[in-house]
Amino acid sequence: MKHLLLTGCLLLALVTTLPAASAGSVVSEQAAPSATPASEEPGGNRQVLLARLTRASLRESAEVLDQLERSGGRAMRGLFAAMLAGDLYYHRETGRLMAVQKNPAGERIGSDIFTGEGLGVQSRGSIKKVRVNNRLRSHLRDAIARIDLMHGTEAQKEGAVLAILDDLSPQNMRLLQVTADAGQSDRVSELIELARAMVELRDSSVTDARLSAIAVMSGRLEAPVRNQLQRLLDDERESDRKIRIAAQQSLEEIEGRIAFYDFMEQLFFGLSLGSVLLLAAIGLAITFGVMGVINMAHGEMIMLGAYTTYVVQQLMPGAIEYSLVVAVPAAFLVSGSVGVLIERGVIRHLQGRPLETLLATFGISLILQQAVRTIFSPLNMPVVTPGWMSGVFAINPVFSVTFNRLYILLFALAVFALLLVTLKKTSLGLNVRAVSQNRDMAKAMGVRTEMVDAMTFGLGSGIAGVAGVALSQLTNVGPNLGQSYIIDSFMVVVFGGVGNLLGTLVGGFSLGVTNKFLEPATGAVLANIIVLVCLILFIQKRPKGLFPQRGRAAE
Amino acid sequence: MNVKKFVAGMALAAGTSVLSAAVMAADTIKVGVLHSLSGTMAISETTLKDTVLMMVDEQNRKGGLLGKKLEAVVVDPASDWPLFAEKTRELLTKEKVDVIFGCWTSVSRKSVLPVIEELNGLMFYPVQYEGEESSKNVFYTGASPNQQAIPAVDYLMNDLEVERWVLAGTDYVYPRTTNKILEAYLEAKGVDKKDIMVNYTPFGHSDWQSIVADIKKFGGAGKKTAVVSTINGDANVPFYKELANQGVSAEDIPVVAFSVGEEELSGIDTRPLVGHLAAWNYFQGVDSEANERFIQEWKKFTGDEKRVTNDPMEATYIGFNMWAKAVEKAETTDVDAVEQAMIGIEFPNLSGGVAKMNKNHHLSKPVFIGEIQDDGQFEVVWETDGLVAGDAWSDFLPGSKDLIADWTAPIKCGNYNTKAKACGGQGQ
Amino acid sequence: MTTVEHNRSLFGNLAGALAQLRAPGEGSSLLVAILLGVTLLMSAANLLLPAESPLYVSTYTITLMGKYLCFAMLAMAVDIVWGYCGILSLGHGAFFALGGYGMGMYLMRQIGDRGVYGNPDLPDFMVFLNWQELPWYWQGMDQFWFALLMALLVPGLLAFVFGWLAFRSRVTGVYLSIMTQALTYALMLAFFRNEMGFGGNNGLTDFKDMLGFDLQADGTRVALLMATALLLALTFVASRAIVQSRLGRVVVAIRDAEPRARFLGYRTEGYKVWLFVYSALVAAVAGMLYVPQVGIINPGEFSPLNSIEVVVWVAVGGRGTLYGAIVGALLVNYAKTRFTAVMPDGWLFALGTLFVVVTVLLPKGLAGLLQRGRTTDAETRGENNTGEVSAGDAPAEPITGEARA
Amino acid sequence: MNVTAQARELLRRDTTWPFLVPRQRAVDVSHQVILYVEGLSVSFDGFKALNDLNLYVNDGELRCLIGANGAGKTTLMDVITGKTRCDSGSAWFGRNIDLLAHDEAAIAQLGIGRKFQKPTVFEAHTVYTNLELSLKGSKGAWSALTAALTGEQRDRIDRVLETIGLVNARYQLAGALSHGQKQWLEIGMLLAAEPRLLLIDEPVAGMTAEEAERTAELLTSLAGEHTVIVVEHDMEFVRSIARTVTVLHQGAVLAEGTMDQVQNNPDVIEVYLGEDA
Repeated sequence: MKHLLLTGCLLLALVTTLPAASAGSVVSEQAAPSATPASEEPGGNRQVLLARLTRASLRESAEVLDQLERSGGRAMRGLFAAMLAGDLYYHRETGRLMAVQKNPAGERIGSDIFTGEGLGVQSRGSIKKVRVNNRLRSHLRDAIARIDLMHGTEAQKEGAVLAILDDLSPQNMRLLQVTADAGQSDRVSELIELARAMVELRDSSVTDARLSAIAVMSGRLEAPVRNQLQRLLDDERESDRKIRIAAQQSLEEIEGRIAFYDFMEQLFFGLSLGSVLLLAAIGLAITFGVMGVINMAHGEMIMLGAYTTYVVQQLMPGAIEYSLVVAVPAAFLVSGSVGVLIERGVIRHLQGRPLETLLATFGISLILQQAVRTIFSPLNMPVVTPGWMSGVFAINPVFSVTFNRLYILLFALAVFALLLVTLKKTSLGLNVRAVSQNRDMAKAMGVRTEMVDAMTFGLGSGIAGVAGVALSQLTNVGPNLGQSYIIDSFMVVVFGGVGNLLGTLVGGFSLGVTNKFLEPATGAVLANIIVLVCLILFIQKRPKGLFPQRGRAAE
Repeated sequence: MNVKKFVAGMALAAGTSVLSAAVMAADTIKVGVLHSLSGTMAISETTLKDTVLMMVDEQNRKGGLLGKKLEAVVVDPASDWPLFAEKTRELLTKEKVDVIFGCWTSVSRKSVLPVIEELNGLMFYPVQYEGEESSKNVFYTGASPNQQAIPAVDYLMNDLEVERWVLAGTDYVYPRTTNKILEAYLEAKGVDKKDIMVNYTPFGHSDWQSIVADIKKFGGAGKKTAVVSTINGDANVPFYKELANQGVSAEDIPVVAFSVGEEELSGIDTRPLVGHLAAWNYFQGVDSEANERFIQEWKKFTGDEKRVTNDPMEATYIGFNMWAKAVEKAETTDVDAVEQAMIGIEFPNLSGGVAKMNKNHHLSKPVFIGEIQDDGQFEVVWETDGLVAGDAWSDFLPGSKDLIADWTAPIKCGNYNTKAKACGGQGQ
Repeated sequence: MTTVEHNRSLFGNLAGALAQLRAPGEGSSLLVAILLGVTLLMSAANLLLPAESPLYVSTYTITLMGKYLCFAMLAMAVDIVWGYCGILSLGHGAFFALGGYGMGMYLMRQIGDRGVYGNPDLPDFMVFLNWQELPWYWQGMDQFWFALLMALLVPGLLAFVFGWLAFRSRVTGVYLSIMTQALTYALMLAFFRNEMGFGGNNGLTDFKDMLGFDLQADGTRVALLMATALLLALTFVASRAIVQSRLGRVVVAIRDAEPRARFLGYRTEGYKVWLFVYSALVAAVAGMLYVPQVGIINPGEFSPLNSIEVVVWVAVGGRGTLYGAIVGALLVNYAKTRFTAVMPDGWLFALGTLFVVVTVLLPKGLAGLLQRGRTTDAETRGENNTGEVSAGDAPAEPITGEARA
Repeated sequence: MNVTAQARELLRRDTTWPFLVPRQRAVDVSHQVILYVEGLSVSFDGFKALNDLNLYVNDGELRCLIGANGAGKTTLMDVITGKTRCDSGSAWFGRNIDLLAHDEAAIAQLGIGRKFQKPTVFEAHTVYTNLELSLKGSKGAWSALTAALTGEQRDRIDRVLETIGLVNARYQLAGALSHGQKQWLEIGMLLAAEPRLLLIDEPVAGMTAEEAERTAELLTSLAGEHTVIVVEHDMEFVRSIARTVTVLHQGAVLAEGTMDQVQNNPDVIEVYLGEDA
């Protein structure tokens, strides 16, 4: 502790005396030997600081970074960015800092942080990572924001100003002033104007000025705006009634808008949950809905799809971005062929005894689970989310849509559409429908019913596998994956009406949306229970689900 | 098929399998392993089974104990809680094991407890848990809340200046108790009730959209916010994935978890999670010679270069070695003798320092806070100055603040009331 | 060693006896006799013989046997509705667990101030969650008769309401099965909630005594086993009486041709509801006996997978025959116990394969095997196969229409 | 009506509460008509299965219903037996019983028996048990639990067995019977229930000529004591038993009269041009 304090004092001295040369010599006593000649040059301090960075404790680093920012400014962005990303290493012997990234072959490729010049492959033992923690990361982020404010792209500038809204210190305001003076786009200027208004409201004592500041802030969705208004209203010392009323109105308007976006958000969450349910259920809608097999191994088909994704990613580590594109057909094939095997091996022998298929497929699901445990270990497997699927699409500060959910929603709809087309337009689909409606007649017409059965089951299983690919992006890839979806899947299919694909679609989405709209009021568990109870009651009303199979010969 | 033959065949098959299990040399010391190898908990517990097997191997290479070889008896309670009780009874009465290493979930421990007390067995429980328990027949080598939760909150409060708290957990006893303790602790530290958000989710919860959005909103109120997560195993992966997707970074809202270790991380792509925290008594990343050796041995034992180690493994390791030491000290495997010999036994931690078994059957261990790295490991960013002694009874719960556990004479009691000076609770 | 011989003799006897079944009446009495006899012998061997004796039966075996018999009763309950009435319930675990919770609450209250916190009124889990007073639904559960009543009333009522709703609206086949599954799933989620006041995930455990008898004493365990055997025998006889009465025949008629029965003037939903309630009560009794013997009840018992497993026991034993359900439950559970000990890493393979093989090769389960044996015997002896035949021979599959629709 | 008025209504001393009034079971046929069907309409998804149909059947009559597929024969039976709800119209059993207010089981207990198109018997039961379950009497679950056959009931079953010619098969499982035997068993089950009105859907489908002849005899012998309505495609069979024939077309009555009258009816000829006639 004492030691730390001492270092702290030294650093303080360092900061105050900068750029006095004497400080450099203080440092250089403990710094790397390579720093000696450099200390004479203008950039000498920087070299010293960089060298210090490699040895500093996490606490010291922050100070060093501040000095680096002051000394280097824009030039330091690369360094900071590399450090923020955790890519900053230094050579154990030379002490040279470099950004290190792995190439697809797994080799560590170094590059100079300032020039970007390639430094070749680095062996694992020769380089060491520059330590970084949360505190430093937020420090770095702020520093980068400050640099970006001056020199960044439009989006970076916007982000930087937004970050500053949280911390309207005089120093930051001066920075904003400089930025504004340099002339900015409308959006950035608007944000800077907002920041000024917030400061005005906070610091000014002139009622009119403050009122017009509130007018500027009105309707803004940025969290700091809302927080400031809320704080103002909570503050007992704020006695100006006009201000209070204006702030109150402004806050109400903001909250009104937020309520709308909250609703949109919940709707999206519901649709997204619905798409997951749809994906999970859609394969079952074939195996169970069309073929009448109570397929308890359906969940395991999903699981196989997810594991296929994992294997595909292991096989193509250099092309994670494309792995999902490969995984979708691969999962379809893997799960589909396992499905065909199950149909040929077991279900075929249970023709016309659907309840018994429940028991046999239950056994199969146990076997598949244990097989996966034996082959892959019982642990969850890491499946990487490709870059294009991560991140959010921010519509405004309170409403954003995550890309992976969005893609999965679209994917679910696409799979559904494709399946519908397959069943309606292809000869396989025709055969499937023929067999499911009247097996004997179809047989008499020359349809190879056995073949069709195997293909149908394979199709349903394959689609379950495809669902597994999508689910691997959201949840555990482990032996229990299937079990967590099997019950929901059955609920969706039964709710929609067995044998009706459209019912599955509507069922999945309505269950998802209901669940998500209940959740804020009741909590996740109770929402789930309520949905189940409603489902039970619904089936009393419509014993054949949402879209029952019609016809005179219903008995 | 001839029915009689078939049934007789079944009976015979069943009989022989029992025989083969029973025909075993009596001159071994039997070590029962009671970890789920199937069902929902297999994901965590299988590792511990392997750890015990590795320890047994190692001990046998060293010549066993008291001149006898150790023999592991592995059963699968299949994540089925009543089955835990049944298997315990089987281990103790049929297999006559001398010690059991087992359980993970609280409910499995609670299920086993009456049986192990009735039959006077000995069990080592290696997982962090909610506390509020001390049995004569159980040694708790995992962390109790004061060895994990409270230091973690201290760290967030002092080092990260967190002012607003989200206590998110799976709805079961461990999170409930831990959060109760934390709430009391935070309130004692002057945190406003408004600044604490408590949220419970069901087991295996997979749709975290709304909750993560709520956390974001809660964290957008202008004060530094952190999430204290007692979310259980399986639900963590979708939780972290959702955090990453909604762009909640560790710099904005750090999440500190008590149930997420290296093993759980091995199932997640950790790059978007860098900087989130976990509190444990051990991290694989801790630099020490003993740890390095242990990791190498583990990789060799499992034949998997990528296998990771974690805190419950260390707890198993310490427990096993302490037991071995105690057996040698007592020169018998008799439960009562070993139980008494255990108290005060010391054994070096893998993370440096020496763990000590206290009178309340809990360990004194160091506490570490680690940050998640992009390679699925943790980087230690904070550690306690010395050892923290595990509390069987929390000081922050009204029902248990007067209770202590002390298994030495003259108290010899797991729930001794210091006010009433009597054994047997009477907490209210 | 001792259990080996014992188990072998037990199953040997059972199997032999079953193989000799000629008419269901005789065979059933035989089953009851064996059941009671074996239990009595085991009990005596446990209590009277010294532990060193080769014939000694360990308390472990006693408890295990008790558990098996509870499962057998549960399986029988499922068989009554499924085998005889074609109602495939994938949620019978719910009634079992509710009965168990009723008993568990009584046992919990019996702990009194012997809990770890020494609180005379509140169970431990309420103390550490800072509950101040006992919730209303825990009142009165310290009285055995009341707890008993509740443990029957609640599942009975639930079955009645559910059955009344479902059967009146003519929910059948797969829809019904999935609804029962939803029912138990919803209950599981509800009981997992700590706010419900049933101990959440940990459930109720650490019981001390029952009616003043120490639950850990050998004598109590033996008594519980005997009570279980007796009640199993009783429910078996009662169920047999029901299925052989005209009511039973109407029920089978409903299973095979419900519209026909309806057009003959039978209000089929009424029959189904009462049968369902009866079956739920049997399941609840099984649950009540199960809890003191295994020492814990928790929401896991509501898990839909558990209920599916029960159906599998029935299928293995042979549905539509009461003894088949009992034998199925005993066999599968015995196999599970053995497999989990002998091959802990691979037992699911064995169990899964068993299910597949039984369903594919033995559609009527083991009982079907026996019947087949019997029929061939009879045919070779040139007898006229016109005797009363058990309901298991029914070829019709009521669900077919719906599922194939 | 407000609450007090309702309460007053409930407490009126000059009336008994509706649920205490004993259900009147006996059908009133004082006008010789046992079945009144008036203005009945049923539609499925826009398809009009019955379209303002009127039908009157006299007590003790043997009536044949003919018509092409989709003419509404089975739907009519469904409505009469309570299986299908109608959109409009009325159906009375005698003068006093509104069939539309009862469900299948109640209608069956009132004395209307129905035989399905496809023979439906309890295949897992013996022929004897099938008949036993069909006997007239209390059909409640509780009484079934303790029910035992009285001597009278045994006699009744024996008589039915003779009538349908299955005396020797009495202990056979119904599932093991031939198709024709199943048809008879089903008719026998109706007889055992002693109904006033029998609705019989295609009784001779799948029967040999000889069997059909015996069936015709059976049905004609039933008329008088029972009222019988037969739906049949087999015109030969209809001719052999029919006294009055009703022709249905597109959910409404096209013609009614004796076989000859109907066959010479220009409407019928137009609709069934070239068919059977």
